[in-house]
Amino acid sequence: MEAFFVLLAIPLLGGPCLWLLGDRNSAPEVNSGFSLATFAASAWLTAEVVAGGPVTAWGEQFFVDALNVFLVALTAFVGFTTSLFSRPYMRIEREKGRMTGPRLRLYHSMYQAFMFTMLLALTTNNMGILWVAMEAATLATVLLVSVYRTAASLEAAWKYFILCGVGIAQALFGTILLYFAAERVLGAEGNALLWTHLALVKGDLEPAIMSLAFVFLLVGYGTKIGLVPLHNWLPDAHAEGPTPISAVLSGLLLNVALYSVLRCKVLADGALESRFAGNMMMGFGLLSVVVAAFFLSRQRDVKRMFAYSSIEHMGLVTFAFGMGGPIANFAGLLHMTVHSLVKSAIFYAVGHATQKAGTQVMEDIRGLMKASPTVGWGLMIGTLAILGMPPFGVFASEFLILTTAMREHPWATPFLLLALGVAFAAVFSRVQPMVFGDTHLKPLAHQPALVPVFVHLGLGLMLGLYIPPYLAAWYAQAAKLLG
Amino acid sequence: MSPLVGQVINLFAAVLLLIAFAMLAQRRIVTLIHLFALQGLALVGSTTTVAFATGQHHLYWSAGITFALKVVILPLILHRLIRRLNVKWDIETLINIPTMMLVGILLVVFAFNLALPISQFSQSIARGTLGIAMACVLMSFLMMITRSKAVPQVIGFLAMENGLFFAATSATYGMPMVVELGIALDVLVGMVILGVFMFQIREQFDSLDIHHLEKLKED
Amino acid sequence: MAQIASLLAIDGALIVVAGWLAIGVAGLAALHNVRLVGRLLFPLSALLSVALAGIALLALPGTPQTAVLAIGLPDLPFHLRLDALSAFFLALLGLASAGISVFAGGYFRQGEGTPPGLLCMHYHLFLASMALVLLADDAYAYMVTWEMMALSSFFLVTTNHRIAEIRKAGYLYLLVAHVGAIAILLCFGVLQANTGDYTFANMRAQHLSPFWASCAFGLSLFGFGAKAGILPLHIWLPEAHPAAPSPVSALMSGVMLKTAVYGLIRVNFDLIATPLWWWGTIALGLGLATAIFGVVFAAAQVDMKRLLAYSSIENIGLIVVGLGLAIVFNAYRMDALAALALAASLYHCLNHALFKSLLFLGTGSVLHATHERSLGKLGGLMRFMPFVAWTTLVGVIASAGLPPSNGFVSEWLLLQSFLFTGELPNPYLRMLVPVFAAGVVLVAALAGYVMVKFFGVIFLGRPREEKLAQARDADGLERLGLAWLTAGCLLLGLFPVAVLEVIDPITVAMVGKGLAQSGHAGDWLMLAPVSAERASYSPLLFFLLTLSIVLVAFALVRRFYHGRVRRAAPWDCGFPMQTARMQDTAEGFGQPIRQIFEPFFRMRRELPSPFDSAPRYKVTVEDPMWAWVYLRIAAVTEAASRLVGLLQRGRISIYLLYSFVTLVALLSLTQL
Amino acid sequence: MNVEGLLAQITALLVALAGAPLVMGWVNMCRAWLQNRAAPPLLQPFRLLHKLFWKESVIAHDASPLFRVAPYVVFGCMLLACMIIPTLSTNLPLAPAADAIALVGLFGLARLFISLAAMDIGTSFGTMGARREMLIGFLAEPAFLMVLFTASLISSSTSLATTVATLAHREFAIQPSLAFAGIAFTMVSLAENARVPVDNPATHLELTMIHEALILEYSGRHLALLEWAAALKLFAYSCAGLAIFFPWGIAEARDHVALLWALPALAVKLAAGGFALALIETILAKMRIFRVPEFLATAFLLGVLALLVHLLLGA
Repeated sequence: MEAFFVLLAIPLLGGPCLWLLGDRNSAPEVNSGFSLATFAASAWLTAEVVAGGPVTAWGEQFFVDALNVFLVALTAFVGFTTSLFSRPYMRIEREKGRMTGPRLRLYHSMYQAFMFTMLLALTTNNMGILWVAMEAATLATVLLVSVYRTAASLEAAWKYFILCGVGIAQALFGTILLYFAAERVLGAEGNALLWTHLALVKGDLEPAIMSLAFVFLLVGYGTKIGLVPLHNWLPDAHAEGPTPISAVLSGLLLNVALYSVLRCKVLADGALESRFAGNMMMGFGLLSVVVAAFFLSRQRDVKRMFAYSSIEHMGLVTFAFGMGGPIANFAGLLHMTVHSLVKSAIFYAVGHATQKAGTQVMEDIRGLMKASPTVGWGLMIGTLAILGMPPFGVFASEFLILTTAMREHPWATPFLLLALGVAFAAVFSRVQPMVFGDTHLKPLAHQPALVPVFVHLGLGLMLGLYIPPYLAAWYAQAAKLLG
Repeated sequence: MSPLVGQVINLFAAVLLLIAFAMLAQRRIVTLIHLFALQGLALVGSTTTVAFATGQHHLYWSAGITFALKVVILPLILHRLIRRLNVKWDIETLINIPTMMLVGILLVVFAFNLALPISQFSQSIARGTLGIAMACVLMSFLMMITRSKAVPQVIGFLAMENGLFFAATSATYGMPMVVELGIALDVLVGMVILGVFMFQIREQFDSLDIHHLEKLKED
Repeated sequence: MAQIASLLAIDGALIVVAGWLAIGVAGLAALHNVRLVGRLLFPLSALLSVALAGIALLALPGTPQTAVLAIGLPDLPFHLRLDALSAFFLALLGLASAGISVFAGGYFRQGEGTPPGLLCMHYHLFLASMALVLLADDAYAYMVTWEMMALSSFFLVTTNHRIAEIRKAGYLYLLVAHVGAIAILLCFGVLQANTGDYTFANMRAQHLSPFWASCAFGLSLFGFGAKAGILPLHIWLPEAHPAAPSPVSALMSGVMLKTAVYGLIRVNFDLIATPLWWWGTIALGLGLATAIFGVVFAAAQVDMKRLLAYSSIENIGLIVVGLGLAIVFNAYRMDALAALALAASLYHCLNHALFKSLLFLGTGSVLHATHERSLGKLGGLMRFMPFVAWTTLVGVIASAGLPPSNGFVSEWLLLQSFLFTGELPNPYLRMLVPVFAAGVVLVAALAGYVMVKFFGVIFLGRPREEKLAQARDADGLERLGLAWLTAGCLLLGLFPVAVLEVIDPITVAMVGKGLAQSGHAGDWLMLAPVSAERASYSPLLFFLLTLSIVLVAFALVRRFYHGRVRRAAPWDCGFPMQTARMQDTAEGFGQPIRQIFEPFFRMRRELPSPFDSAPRYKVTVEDPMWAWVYLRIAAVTEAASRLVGLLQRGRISIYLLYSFVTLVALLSLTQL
Repeated sequence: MNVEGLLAQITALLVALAGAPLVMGWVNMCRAWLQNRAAPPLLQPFRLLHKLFWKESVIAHDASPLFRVAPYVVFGCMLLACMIIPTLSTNLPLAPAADAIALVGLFGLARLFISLAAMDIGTSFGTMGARREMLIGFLAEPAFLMVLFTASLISSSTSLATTVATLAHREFAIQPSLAFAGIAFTMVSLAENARVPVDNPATHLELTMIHEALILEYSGRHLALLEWAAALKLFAYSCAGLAIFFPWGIAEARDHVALLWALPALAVKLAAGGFALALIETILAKMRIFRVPEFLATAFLLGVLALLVHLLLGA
């Protein structure tokens, strides 16, 4: 109860506080402090769940179960490490003149606001509030994407805003339809949008309405997940915004959007009693994986490339959830977790690399290993991890997804094989010369924050070899919930 | 519940649809804003009628917010915007208007077909409204696709919200209050941010033509 | 005593693995300390290798042992199992790596890219992951260690990453390895038959329909073939081997390729209960094609390590031929013959591990002494590096498959198994298989050609460059490594009966029958896998006879005549201006092969005209698989990505249209 | 191992050592007659060997120990080959040490050493000779093995003794497979022993020679050993061919009388074979070196064909 309150109150307070604080020299540290406090609160909440099982609060407006508890912890954790990373990153940006005082003020306050929306979306029990939080997340980040005020960043932000806005509007229509269906069963009161209530009566929801609702919700939230062909905002926004924002977009926003779809899928599955929702997700997932893989092979900008890689991975996860079943769902949840950790780690490393090189064009970044072995190894290991090399967790989930797909949907495996092969070829051929070889890069003015990189990669490594029992239990429970 | 109320709501729905068509066909930005305000007004009317008919008091609040936001504030902001940015015309649509109208009609048929099987479940007074709401959403979508300047695109976006709101109020007697407040807040903040954006874009490109925003691509 | 040893064998193997990992970590701690890494850590690791080989050999005849590690997926901790097959390959790993590690201790020096400590870490990670691959008893453990193996060897290959070519070679290697790994993963996906249980024990228990079993076979052939270098997936091998430092090439070629063979055997003889006969013909065909391709290309190479790489491809081809034959026999339940073919393959694995490692290490010494890899710039090293030359000669004889070396024994066994195909029930196979036998013989003979070229051009003749006269022979640790492998080659060649007794439990486990050898075990001298009347070969007798004839002849010549020798200049045909550069070159040596097998090659020649003041002759031989397969794949990918690129042209209206169309399409779907 | 076996083995050894130069001399005699020349005496090869053994060995400055070891190894290989081929008797105690495949391997080993030795000096001729020798080898070896396989399949054994014993005990029948194999074998033998049409043993014209190029740098006792080894090789091939295709008169286990008869039988067969060889060498012209692969490929093909014909017709 209190944990919810603290968890949401800290970032909610943090936003205005940092706005007031402005561009004082201590702002990055304060930002990290708020993030740390949030992380502590999430740990508290997690501990409560570990101790006592699912929790609800405030007249059931908030709740935490196996499906979102680890996402809450993960979100708070990545939020915290990203804030650590952004300290030296933003200082260097400021010295380079790319960030100014007002922009930093905007950045820090919006960072906290974004964290708030993420946590709100995760913990709310109300499908309507979920929608509100998702929309607010877009609004919080859109100005950050354009924070450099370059033509490209403006364009990226505009596309982000319009495409996600339109997409999320569809999700609202879906939510209305959901309400429309629920109202008949639960009555026209505030509870009709509470997920816990909906889940209890999901079998009674009208299938005809629910199928329409799910389509709207999938298209809506799917836009935020970056499912092909709704993905077009994603590479632009990742490439043009500041790197910490790319990291949280990839590491958090996509996860939360996918989480929203999963909540809807549970309801749709219950109502439809067919594989309609699953098939649709499989289709989207597969298309995303394949198309993103081919996009990967034509990239020149490093952040853009890793943005496409996020699309690919989100596609894979969507495909896994589409397949359903305990193993695939388990794998999907694991993949969400590890992708978030590893991809953000990659963005941290990439952030420093691009600052060193002064460009995001990969052909101009060479020999990181020589210029700065830690950044080089961070990028190399991160890339290998994200490409599904064991013993990292990405591999563990890909292993489960592919082996399951092989028997349940063998038609899909050639596509997956093709896509993973192409993706590997594309990404690795670009990262390898960035990391190895000779260099002309110079050291940075500030010590780069590499602890987050290696902590994330270490966690990713751990999840490939050892999944803590309670985490595994959550995954298993959530997998069961997802059906 | 009297059939009269149902007829009134249906009337408002028809007006909404008509305005949606008009917006699709409209070239002048100023007129577009007027039409948008008009649509908002129709929305307020229908919401009030529903509130009156069903006695759901929070719908009055909804109507009030809608009135404030969509009939007064947003059109004002938009007017200010176009005055400040000095854009009044939007000649270019990407597809010619008769074709667009044709596509619009097809969309309406499509939306009605989709809504037909589910509107029978509606306990609400006006069964056809869901189809109309969906048609409005889809037509606003179409409008956004076919406009090549920023402001009309935004108006399309807002019109889409109107359609959604109409669905929420008339088909389901309104969403829970918290949600509605949240939605309204989002729309407002969104508008502010959009305004900021417009200026930034204008400053950067000396124009609001979104053709300038086509640099980021795969080539 | 044996009881206790057998009981603890798997723990012993794990201790060795842990020891390797510890050495790796220690290397990381002593990042730039060459002396510590070279003089202490690598020799220590070699001791562990010997221990591993000993443990494995002790455990081989015993019952399978299992262990479960505390890591892995929640319901799937790492299952390990040490049975006869894995013990055999572990012994192979131990034997080969012992020599290689000692050699590596003397080989790695400062200033070659990656710091020595890091290299030591990668190297031992590589060793440990190979051992774990062989021990793994569930799909996840297998895949994790399999990819670790690929990854650590990738870093080893790119040790000298400043050079763009080496980076490219490493990239190609990892790419092929990764695609292959996905195929293996899918193969396991088939084998687990939707039970969600990924242990090998469960896979053994499944009875797959012929369709699914064939899928598994195809995937395993593709996946393991990518690692082993089966045509047309061999493409990375000739790039990666020259790029890697020599001990690494030795380890990759000698041991790592065998893990792929291990995988093929594990999947197709152990996990799949019912093989189909036509799998065997596919394996036979592919294997033979690989072998011929490999050996023909080896003959045309002018880079010594590349030559050895193609020769490895050839040997893998022969091994796969043996496996194919074993599958055919196994499918028809001709167990004794399947055992013979399988034993031949296994024996060849062991032999190839030793002699190819030996040859690669030999090239390593040459490379160190001369800094030259190109055959065109070597020559006459026998006089400056006699130790390396003589040990390499043993490897050369083995690689050429000539008696009394070990290479001959396995080829002999393979040919023996071919001669029994008359008993096959399928008439087509009866006709087809002898043709394959002819191909195998052709390959074996060509291997001799290749090896004469290899040895002759490097060690014989006169030095083609001035600097070669400064070449120094290998020293302490390097010599020890070479000597170890040489001894291995000789012993394996001279005592095949003992080796076959070791292999026996494996064939019993895999195809249900051992060789007849075990029946009359007393005859340790004579190798007669079926019966002495049918065929027999006694390498020791053979060797002693040859040796005694040579010695007697020598003694008699000295006794009856004299031993006078006069040194003089060689016969110059009356042309006094002879230089070392005028010797026949490696290109020249390969020329007849290039001519005979012309359609195989994509050749580009620059011929000098009679009027050139500085005439140049240049010939480049390209692997046709590049153009036939890989460039096409690249072109298709390129085209596809260009098409996909059209999706994103930057116009927001188009993007909105995508969303719109998607929405409408999905909504329409709900109406179906 | 029994006394008879030991006796047979020693006899075979002595017969080979003595018989090989004799066969060489006989072929040279026949050839001279056929070409209307005055023939050298039959024992001429022995005199040549004796002379060479007495001569001083001249060795190039750059020669490595391998160069000096090679002649002994080659000689040893060839002698061993003669000892395991059932020339007089199938009751050879050493025969199980090597079967048909090992026999081919043995020839291969000798070829490897002689080629390496030729490359050792570093003259163009040596390397060229080595290259050509290996070229012939890689085509001839499989063809030879195919011939042996055909015989092995008939007798279901690769052991030469068993094969010959089986073949000798069969009723006389025209065997198409053996006919093919016989032609293949003849072609291979010509190539392997450096005879016309592949090589000309009588010439020293540098650009066309193969065998002579290999041993160009050898002199004195080393050359003597190599010449003797060459004679032994011819003898071994002849005996192997005779044993497989004309297996009559070869003694079997514990048959003392037959062993006595085997020697004259072998002499007659060798005489006939030698004459046939001389005839071939007189009739045919030497072919260009680039035609040799085609020639040998034909032999290989015939060998495979023989194998297939056997499997197809069962004969």
